[in-house]
Amino acid sequence: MLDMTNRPSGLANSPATIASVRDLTVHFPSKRGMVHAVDRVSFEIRDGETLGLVGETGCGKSVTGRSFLQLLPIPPGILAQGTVTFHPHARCGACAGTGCDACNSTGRRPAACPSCTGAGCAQCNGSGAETVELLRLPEDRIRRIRGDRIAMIFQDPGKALNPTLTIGDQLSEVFLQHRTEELLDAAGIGPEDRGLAARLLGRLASQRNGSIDNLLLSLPPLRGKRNLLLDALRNNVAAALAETQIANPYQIIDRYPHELSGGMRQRVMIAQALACNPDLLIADEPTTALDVTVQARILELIKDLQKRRQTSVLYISHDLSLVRRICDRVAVMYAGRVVEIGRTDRIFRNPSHPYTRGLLHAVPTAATKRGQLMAIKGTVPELVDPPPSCRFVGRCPHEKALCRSKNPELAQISDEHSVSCFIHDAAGAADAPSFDEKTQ
Amino acid sequence: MQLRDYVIRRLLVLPFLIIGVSMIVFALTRVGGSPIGIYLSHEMTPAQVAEIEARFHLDKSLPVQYFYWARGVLQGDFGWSGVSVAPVAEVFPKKLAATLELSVASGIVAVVMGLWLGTYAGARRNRPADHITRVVAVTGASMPNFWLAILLLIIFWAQLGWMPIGRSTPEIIALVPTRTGLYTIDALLAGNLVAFGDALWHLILPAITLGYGATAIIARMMRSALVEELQLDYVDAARAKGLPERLVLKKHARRNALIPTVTVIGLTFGFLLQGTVSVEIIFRWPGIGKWMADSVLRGDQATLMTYVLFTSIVFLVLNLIVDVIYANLDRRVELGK
Amino acid sequence: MVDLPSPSRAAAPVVRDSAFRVRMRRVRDLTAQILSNPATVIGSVIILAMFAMAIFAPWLTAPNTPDPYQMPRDWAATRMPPGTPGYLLGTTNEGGDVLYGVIWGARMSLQLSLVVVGSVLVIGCIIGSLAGFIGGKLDEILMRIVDVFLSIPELIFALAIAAVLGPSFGNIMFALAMVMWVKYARIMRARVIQIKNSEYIDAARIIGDSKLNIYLRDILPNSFTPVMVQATLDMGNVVLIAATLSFIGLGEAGIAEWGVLVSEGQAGIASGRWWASTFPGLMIFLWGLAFNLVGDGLRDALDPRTESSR
Amino acid sequence: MIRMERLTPFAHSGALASAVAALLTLGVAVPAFAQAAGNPGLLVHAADDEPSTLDPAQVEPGEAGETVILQVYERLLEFAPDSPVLVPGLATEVPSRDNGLISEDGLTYTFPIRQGVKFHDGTDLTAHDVKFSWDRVMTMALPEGNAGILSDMVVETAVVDDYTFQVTLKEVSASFLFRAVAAMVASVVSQDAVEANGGVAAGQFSEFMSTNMVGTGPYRFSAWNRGENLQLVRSDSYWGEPAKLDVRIEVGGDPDVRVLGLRAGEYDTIETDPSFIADLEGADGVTIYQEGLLLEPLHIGFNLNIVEGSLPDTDTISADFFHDRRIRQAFNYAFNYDGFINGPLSGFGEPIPHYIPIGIFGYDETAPVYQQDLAKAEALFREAGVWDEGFEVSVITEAGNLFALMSLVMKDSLEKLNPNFRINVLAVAESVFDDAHASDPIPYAMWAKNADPAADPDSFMQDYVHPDGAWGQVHGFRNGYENADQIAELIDAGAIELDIEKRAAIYADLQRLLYEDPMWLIGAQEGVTLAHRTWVQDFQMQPLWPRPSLKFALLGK
Repeated sequence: MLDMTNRPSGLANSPATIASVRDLTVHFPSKRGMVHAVDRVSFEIRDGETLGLVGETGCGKSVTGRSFLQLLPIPPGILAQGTVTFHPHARCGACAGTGCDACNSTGRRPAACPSCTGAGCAQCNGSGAETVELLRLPEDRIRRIRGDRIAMIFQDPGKALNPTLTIGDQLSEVFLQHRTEELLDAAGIGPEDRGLAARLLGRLASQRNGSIDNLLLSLPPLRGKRNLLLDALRNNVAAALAETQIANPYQIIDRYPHELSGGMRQRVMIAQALACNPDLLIADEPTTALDVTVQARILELIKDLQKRRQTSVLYISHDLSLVRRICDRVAVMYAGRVVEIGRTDRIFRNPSHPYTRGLLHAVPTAATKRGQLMAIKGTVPELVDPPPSCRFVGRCPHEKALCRSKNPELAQISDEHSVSCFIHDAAGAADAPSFDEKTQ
Repeated sequence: MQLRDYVIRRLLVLPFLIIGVSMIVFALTRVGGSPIGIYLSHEMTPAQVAEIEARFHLDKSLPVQYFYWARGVLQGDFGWSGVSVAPVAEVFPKKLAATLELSVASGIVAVVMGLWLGTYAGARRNRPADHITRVVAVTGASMPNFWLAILLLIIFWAQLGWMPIGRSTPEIIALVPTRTGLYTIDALLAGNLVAFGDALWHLILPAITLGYGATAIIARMMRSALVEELQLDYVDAARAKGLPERLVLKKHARRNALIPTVTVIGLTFGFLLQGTVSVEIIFRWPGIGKWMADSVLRGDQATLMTYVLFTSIVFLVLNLIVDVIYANLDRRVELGK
Repeated sequence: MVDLPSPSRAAAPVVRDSAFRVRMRRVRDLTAQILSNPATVIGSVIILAMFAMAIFAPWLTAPNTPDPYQMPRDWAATRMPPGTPGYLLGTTNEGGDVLYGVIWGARMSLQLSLVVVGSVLVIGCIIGSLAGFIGGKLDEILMRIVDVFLSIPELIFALAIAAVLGPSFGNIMFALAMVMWVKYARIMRARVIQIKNSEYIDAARIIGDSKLNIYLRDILPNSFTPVMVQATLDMGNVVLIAATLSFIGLGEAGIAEWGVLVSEGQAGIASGRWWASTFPGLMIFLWGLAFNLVGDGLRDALDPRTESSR
Repeated sequence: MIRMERLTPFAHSGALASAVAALLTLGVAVPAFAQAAGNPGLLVHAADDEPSTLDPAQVEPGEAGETVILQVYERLLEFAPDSPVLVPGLATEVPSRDNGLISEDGLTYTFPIRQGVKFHDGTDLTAHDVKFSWDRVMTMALPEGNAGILSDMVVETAVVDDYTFQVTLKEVSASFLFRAVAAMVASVVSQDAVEANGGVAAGQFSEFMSTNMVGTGPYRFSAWNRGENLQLVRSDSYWGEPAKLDVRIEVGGDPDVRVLGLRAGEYDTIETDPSFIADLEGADGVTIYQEGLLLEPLHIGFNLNIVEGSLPDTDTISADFFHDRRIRQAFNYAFNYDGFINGPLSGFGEPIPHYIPIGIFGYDETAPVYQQDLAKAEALFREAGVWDEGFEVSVITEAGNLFALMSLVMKDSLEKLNPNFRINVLAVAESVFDDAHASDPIPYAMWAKNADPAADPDSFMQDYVHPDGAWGQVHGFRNGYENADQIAELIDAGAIELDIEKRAAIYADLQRLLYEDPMWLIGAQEGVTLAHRTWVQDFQMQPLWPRPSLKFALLGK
């Protein structure tokens, strides 16, 4: 059910979803055949929520996450079908970005559809909000969304930061790509200026500067303005770092990644991701590579920033307990498919897919007695040209012949809770599996 | 370890390595017999032979001979070149300038072409451009350079008559005063564009021949380094920031792929120096490579020793420079490990 | 990074008993991977053809008497062009049958590369692995020697040695071996140190294996990968370097060796007698190319960082 | 003319090259280049070797320095352009008994010196310079030089007056004028120049003279870029017919590069082996000069003076192997002369008798010459008792030249004859060969090289045949000659016999004796061959002049 309370006025039918994935299917060719890495995955991310995407290594959750930024490895991968739509936000018209009730104090609200200016038309499915098809967006347009409207935090900050550039260099790039006009403004160059200085500084402020530009800009007449621009850039970077509670951000700016601790690096990544105040943040296992104590702090930070900015988050993780702590809703993926999706409390209270159940039993809690930790038997199936069947076949303790011959669809079993399993959706079949009945 | 300490430590070891090299080479050349042959003619009497032997201290024991040689070297006396009939120290700088000009020119060819090819192929992995580049690279590594030199010579000199051989047209270069010994530079310094064009024209074929193998090595390294870098997370992270592909490649991946490639480039200069031997022979380039080959064939040990010593020092210093540059480029490197 | 499903990750843990099986499977996988790369296949085919030519040389052409490694010279049929009856690829300046040189040259090159690479492999591996495994003073001394050797450019060093010893095929082999062992010692040492510090060696040590046992059973068998790649590349390189030495004039007169034939035949190219050095030159090129292709393929297959087969 | 347009590609290299070049030279150099093309006054000669010295006192016979010395310095007598006949040089007359310039006892030679001859530094030539030059060589007595040829014969040199020079000999010599006076070592140098630049010291070479030249010849020495070229310019003060072309001698190229260069028109004349000459036949604009024979027989020496255990390990022969005349004869019968001459020599060569080359006084065309006769060779080897068991012997030679090929021909000849015979050809570096060749006794059983050229039979006889001569001693000829004394006596008689017919008869006898008792295997007498651009005019060659056997001053273009 869509939550309509935050519906911004002025738009005919503002969606409560910021992005939705429909039938996303990604294949990888291998020597033995086509690997169905992501298989008709569908879900949506609601405005302002944190959606957890959980599953074990190789279940396709990272590929799914990357599809939002067109970072799928294509080639060799093949995008077989599916769409990822996104509703970008723009500065709130009512308060000019300072934050008001209309925009829930975030200063931003869904951008109006360019073809109907918010009235609702075929283009925007009548929602009146700008709708972008991310997977098929041309390079120059996806580029403007990346890092600005949708940002990503990577699993290992040690690998995701370029080892040979300083923190400042790397963070600056976000501003240079997306905040060129503001930087030029700080240097006293208006959008109408066309002089040599404006051109040179314009190139500098958008990373199109060459060595001759640099030389000219280092000479006296242009130097002052250049320094103004660089100062503004530096301040922006420091401010972004400060947001993540890094002490002494101005010192960190000149450091190299390897000089920082893992936690600090991830803070830098987060600062980089949130620098442009994105509408959607893809966090791909952001704490996996960190120490446990650091993990908790980073998690708190993400949670906190998300609360403050009302950013929507897709939180990808294999760690159920983490997901439980941070997410509003959870989608469980198994072998390239979403097998269960729903509100966090429901899923954890009432796991309805045998796989989710297995996972939850595999998580030790304080109540787990020694020797009672359960492992799911068997191994993840090979996804090479799989037959139409439930993917959990072979590991499922409740499987029936039906499970091996037909593909269960995701179906709602209760409010805010959908599962793809014949236990809940036997469609009248005679040999429907049941939790009460163990096959082996 | 601090960069400076590391460099100092390496510099301190350097002389010992050089001494080691000189001893090995000295012992080696003498194992093959006395260097006296070069000074002899067929009609000499034993007394005359003995006289020559004494003149060059060849009648002493091996360590004593080494001592004489080493003392001479320290005083700037590298012995008498039988091939050039002049003191080695006198001929060497001139020959070196010729070789330097050639190897630097081919080095430039190799670095520019190698980096470009490697980047081009690495960024288009497994596409036709990549395959072609790999073919170029692997043929470059397997092509004997004397063979390539002969083929180019036949086509462009003997058949088409487009390219000259030698180092310059004597009548033209004679008008240029010698400052650096590098004809192209000297010609430019003298403002003589005709001489510059002439020197450059002579340089092209040998530089290409010599540079081809090195291009292959650099392109191969650059390609694989770039392919490796492009698979790393930070590249996707850069894309996720919204950087255009051009900048992802230029500012991130290529920059980092250059780090291992720089190592190879440094060592490639040594490779070029070796390659000069056959290329200089064929293109009649009066450098130390050809000199060395002549010396080897005629048993001119003083020249041989000087050459090996020199190239070894160049190798050692290049290695040091490469390590330092590497450390400077890649902040993660811990020196001394 | 793509989270591809990989069933092998969940494979049964490697235990000692199945080491052989694991290794066999690794060899099988490797072979499959190598054969999936067309460049490597081409290289392998060339190598096989060369080896076949080398091995069956006496049946392909009647061996020269008394010394089959000498070119058979017909002084009355010098400089015959290719296609002359009896001389399919023409004859040299000395009336030597170029075809004979091409075929027996393969035999000589095989001999050259096997002897040189084989001996440097043995010497380099022994010295390098001992230095790496024992460490301490021995390592220090050996590595200083290696440093000195490595500071002399390879070709120049070989040239100097061969020149001092005089022009002969044996001397070229000796010179090459003298120069090349250090490379292997260094690679092997680095690898052994890397393995020595790995966890499973620690495990073996904790179990209480003897040093010798650890060296022979755990370290040595696992250290060969990098040297084998180098050896494959060097199988081609030695022929190239030897040819360069021959070209410069250190080859043995009159023998059926490609480098010598190119060197002797290059003089005729200018006069239109391209065949005497073109064919042997082509063989050198192909030989080097083949081993480079296979060596590259092998390196790519063995080095998990450059999975170029994908 | 020098083909500048070849060196500078703009004239006829096609649009592509021009375009590239224009880019490279920023478009400025092109017109200048086009103007610079063409240099008709220059002869470019591509030489085999670079001189090691330019000093007549230091130069080794046959060494590349002689090429330059021949052009820049002059001697009292010179050889005629195309035959071994002596003509006046700095002396105005060739001394003879008839003109009274040789004394009755045959010991004193008087040379009237040409007047009005100037050295290139402007000073006048006098008899003092001549005496100084001769004395200088004998004082320095450099082992690498050829001083012995003067000091062995000359007792005294004297200046009679400013323009008369006199020499007194130790003993009568029939070959003094040929062997000594016309030799490069007897070139006349400027006394002033030498004394101003370090003077003369016994046993010490002159740094100045080894790299500088102040002579009287048609060419002035101009520049020497080591490893690249030597440059000679025409002397404007030359007393005789002035040279027509300046000369640049290109050094250091490989033989094939020289051949290519000649074909391309970059070189006017090149030094090559006969084997390359064949390749040039029919080439456009190239003329091959092929007349006469070099006076340097190609030979393989038999060592009769082997020290036990000194031979290479592979050799199985006994120390007295070559003492057996039959074995030496058998080698001579076994050798494939036709193969050698038609193969490596491309037909430019002749088999010759032992040991007087064609074109030298005393050569007897009726004298017996060895032909390949495998039956005789086999019979002789059987007689000597080495046929069944066979033997293995090494022959040492310089790598990469005719001598190595000659050795290979011998190897093939003997190994084809009997597979139990093994000949190992040790083709070694020049210095290694020289080292071995200069040792006494020589640690090899056989070696291959050529003889030093000479204009008089006595030179050959003394050096290569006489049992007590240079090689006679080193090789132990007395261990092998059936009748060593007879041969020695004949040679000694020939050396001082001034009656031409009697002298000829002596040498005719010797050639027959030596056929029966050969100390060498003479592969062939190599033909004189040289390739030049057809545009080189007045081409003449002299079999005696040191290579390249060219007097550049005679050539036009």
